[in-house]
Amino acid sequence: MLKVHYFAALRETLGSTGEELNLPRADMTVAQLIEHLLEGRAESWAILNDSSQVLVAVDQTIADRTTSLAGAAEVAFFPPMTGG
Amino acid sequence: MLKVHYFAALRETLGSTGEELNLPRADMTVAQLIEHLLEGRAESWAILNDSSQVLVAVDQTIADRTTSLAGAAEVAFFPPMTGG
Amino acid sequence: MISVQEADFDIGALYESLRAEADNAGAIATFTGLVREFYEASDKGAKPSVQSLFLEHYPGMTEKALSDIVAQAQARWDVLACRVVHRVGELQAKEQIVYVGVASTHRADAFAAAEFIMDYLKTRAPFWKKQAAGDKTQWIESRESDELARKRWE
Amino acid sequence: MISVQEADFDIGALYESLRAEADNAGAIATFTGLVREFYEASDKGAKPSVQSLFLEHYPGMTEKALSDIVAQAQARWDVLACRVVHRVGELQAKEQIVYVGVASTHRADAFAAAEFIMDYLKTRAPFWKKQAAGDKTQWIESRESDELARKRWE
Repeated sequence: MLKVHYFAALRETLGSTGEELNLPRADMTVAQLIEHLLEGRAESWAILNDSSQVLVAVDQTIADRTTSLAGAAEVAFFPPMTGG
Repeated sequence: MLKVHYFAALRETLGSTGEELNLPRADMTVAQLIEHLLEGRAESWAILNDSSQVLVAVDQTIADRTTSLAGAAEVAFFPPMTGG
Repeated sequence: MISVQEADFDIGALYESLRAEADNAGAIATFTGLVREFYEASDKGAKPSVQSLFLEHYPGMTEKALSDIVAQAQARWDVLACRVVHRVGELQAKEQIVYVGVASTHRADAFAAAEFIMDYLKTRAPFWKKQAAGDKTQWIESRESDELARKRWE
Repeated sequence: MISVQEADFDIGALYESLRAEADNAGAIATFTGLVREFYEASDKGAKPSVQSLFLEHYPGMTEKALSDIVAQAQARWDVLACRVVHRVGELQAKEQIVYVGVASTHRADAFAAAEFIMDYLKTRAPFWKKQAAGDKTQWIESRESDELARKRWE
């Protein structure tokens, strides 16, 4: 079971704070997870592919679209940070 | 009448906090003032010529050996600063 | 050493705790970030007054990201003691948002480590600001200048 | 804004006065210098414990030099408010010596102006330190690294 989180403006765009899902394969990459998430969903979800607008963290560490999800418990998608 | 000050380690080396004197000429440079001060004094005073060890300020502004003393009221000699 | 909290913080107390912890420190550099009344939009002419900011974060990852940033600073510079405090939730105009304090033997290390931590915090710690001005709310966009500020440390 | 004094200073009060003066500040960077217990000599192996420092200065020129340094910083960066406090006379180990605080719109300006002021203060303001360790007193020698730190702003 993989936990997926959406934060900030992206959370509002997608209308979801997150979801739990079983991956079809354990060794998927982030890019393959995105492809899986997009299936049958509204066009707005395609923003997950835009790495300039949507960053990704795997198990709370910044990752990229090629990062493997093997063994991962948690993935998060969010806009560039604006703290401080 | 020109006031001359000596500060910190230089004050201790020279054994003087300062002096007041009338310049032989009003338009002397700092180098000429030093030459004037050295006349008939102990060898230790020659340190005033060493611009790496002794800095000079004319009217409370950092100057150098070529600065003119025309109109100046105050000259100070001191080691490199070590505040902060 | 690192705190993510809703409550405000006390600059004097944070400074004294750095001073007490840092044996033989010669230098303490600090940074405090405040909510500006005229935010991003003001920089482009219009001046909507910012009443408040909402700071969203990613619980768990924020602390982890800040710890990683501090560890990087400790590896690069002489850091005798360090404090990072970041607030979350709703903040009013002029309130304090973030504090970074670094005690070091010499000033160059204290300044560099504090600025490094801020530059990484801005672009690598999962916080997001939404501003409220009048009846409008708006997510603040990331600044390219912040990413450039971070990159100069690479 | 600039003070040369024997008395100690209160970091919290200085910070709050910057915050009160600086309209719409987003960033406050501060620096505090402290008397290290193991001073110059410690850097070369021997470790005489420093009991105290005596800070001599050139009254009149100190204030003038500090004002000039602050004016240069204001000309180069967005400085909304600034405080410089430098103590003189006898100071014990671990006491505070110097404070620089700068409020600005953005953090890069606050950090740069504060570090600039410290680098110039170290090498261009007429203060001299004499340390007392055991029964020996010794004038502290200027560091070439301080002059290099100042020169990088030219």
